Amino acid sequence: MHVRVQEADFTLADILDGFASAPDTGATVSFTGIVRDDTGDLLHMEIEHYPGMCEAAIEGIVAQATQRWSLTDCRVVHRFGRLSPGAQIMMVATAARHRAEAFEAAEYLMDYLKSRAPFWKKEVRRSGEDWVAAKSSDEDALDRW
Amino acid sequence: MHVRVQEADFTLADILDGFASAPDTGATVSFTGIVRDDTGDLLHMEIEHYPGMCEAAIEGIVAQATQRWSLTDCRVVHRFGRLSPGAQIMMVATAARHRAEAFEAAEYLMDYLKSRAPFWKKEVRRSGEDWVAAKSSDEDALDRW
Amino acid sequence: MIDVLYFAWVRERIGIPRETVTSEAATVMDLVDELRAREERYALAFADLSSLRVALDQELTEFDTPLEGVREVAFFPPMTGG
Amino acid sequence: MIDVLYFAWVRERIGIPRETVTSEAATVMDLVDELRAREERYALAFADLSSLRVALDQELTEFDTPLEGVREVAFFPPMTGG
Repeated sequence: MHVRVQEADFTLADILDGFASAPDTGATVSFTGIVRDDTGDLLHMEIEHYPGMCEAAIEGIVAQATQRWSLTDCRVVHRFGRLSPGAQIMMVATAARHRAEAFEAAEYLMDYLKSRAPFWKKEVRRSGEDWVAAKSSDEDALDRW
Repeated sequence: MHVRVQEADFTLADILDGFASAPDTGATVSFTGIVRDDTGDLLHMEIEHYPGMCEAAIEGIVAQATQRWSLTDCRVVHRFGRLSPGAQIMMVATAARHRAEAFEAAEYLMDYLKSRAPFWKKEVRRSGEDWVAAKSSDEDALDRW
Repeated sequence: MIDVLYFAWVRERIGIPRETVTSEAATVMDLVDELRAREERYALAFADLSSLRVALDQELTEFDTPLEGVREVAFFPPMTGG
Repeated sequence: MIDVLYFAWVRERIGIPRETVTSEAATVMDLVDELRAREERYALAFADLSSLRVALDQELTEFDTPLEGVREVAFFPPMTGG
């Protein structure tokens, strides 16, 4: 239940049910990614994924983060399929003893999910459709860790 | 409704109802602080606050963060009174166009709330009670900004 | 007439959460000296100013700030919010 | 017999999401060369390897990795998760 790859929407309340109940948890951080419409003509976003490898890749990233920051809990949800502007794309949640650990682990998870989890985003606009290009800054972000 | 100082508990779902509905929001981050029992003998935490100044101080910090990171939404809740181990103490939530802004603003809010919002924590243990001392590292954290 | 508020261990040491004082103090420091002179418990609470913070009308400030026009002074230890 | 999977614009350019190929390729690069030689659409999809990534049995790897024992090869552009 710690990693979910699904087409359906999710709620924070649902994902965080029972989260961070360990007595040594002092801080939790959650991040949610949302379909943003920069130009006002986005019809929807299409997220393609590699079933099986997604889950394995995310679980590997979660295991790394959990060990490095001694997380007391960690959850990741990532959606695929057709998403409207404003829709939730994914979320991560981390729980740790102190706030710095919870924040760092959440940022680490996001940096690795961006570049190492097999999802591909296509933006379908009134003016045409385009695959979202990976940014070199996303790859560079990994050097921080 | 963006800043609440209250004795009652809260739920993320309640606080984040209608949060980040602006179309240019691409990322939201939330942080929750929880009463941690390090030694296993914590009876409760007592949070004293300065009514009026709390709200004003937090609103000032929120205004700073909102401007600096062009936040599309921002909420802060901070509790006072008697809190049991495992209870939620406070939360912040930030919404921005990109993830780096949402993360940085949330960390900024936390750093400033720690040292600039008039709350004082007392830990009541079986072995006695003590005011939580401010850490010099908390003050140093502000230099980052 | 100034309202003086105490929080956390300052409140505990002095024994009351607030009081109204009549004072001609020009600065926060002058007021601290007047309070120190009153009773042992005040002298103890204000023994080490480096461990104290002060707010005037709910704004954090320094001990050398003038008190003119101020209605509310609060003394407390460094804050531990969040 | 190796299952070969294509994602995102690689899939669109080649026109199919997956296929099973019979190949004696020793490395990923050898397999890429075999595919390129097949048809124009493959040649186009594999024109610039710097814009491609490859996974063997669902693990990210490099183009010079041997294929021995591998059951599934996937080609795709840099990932854009999160």
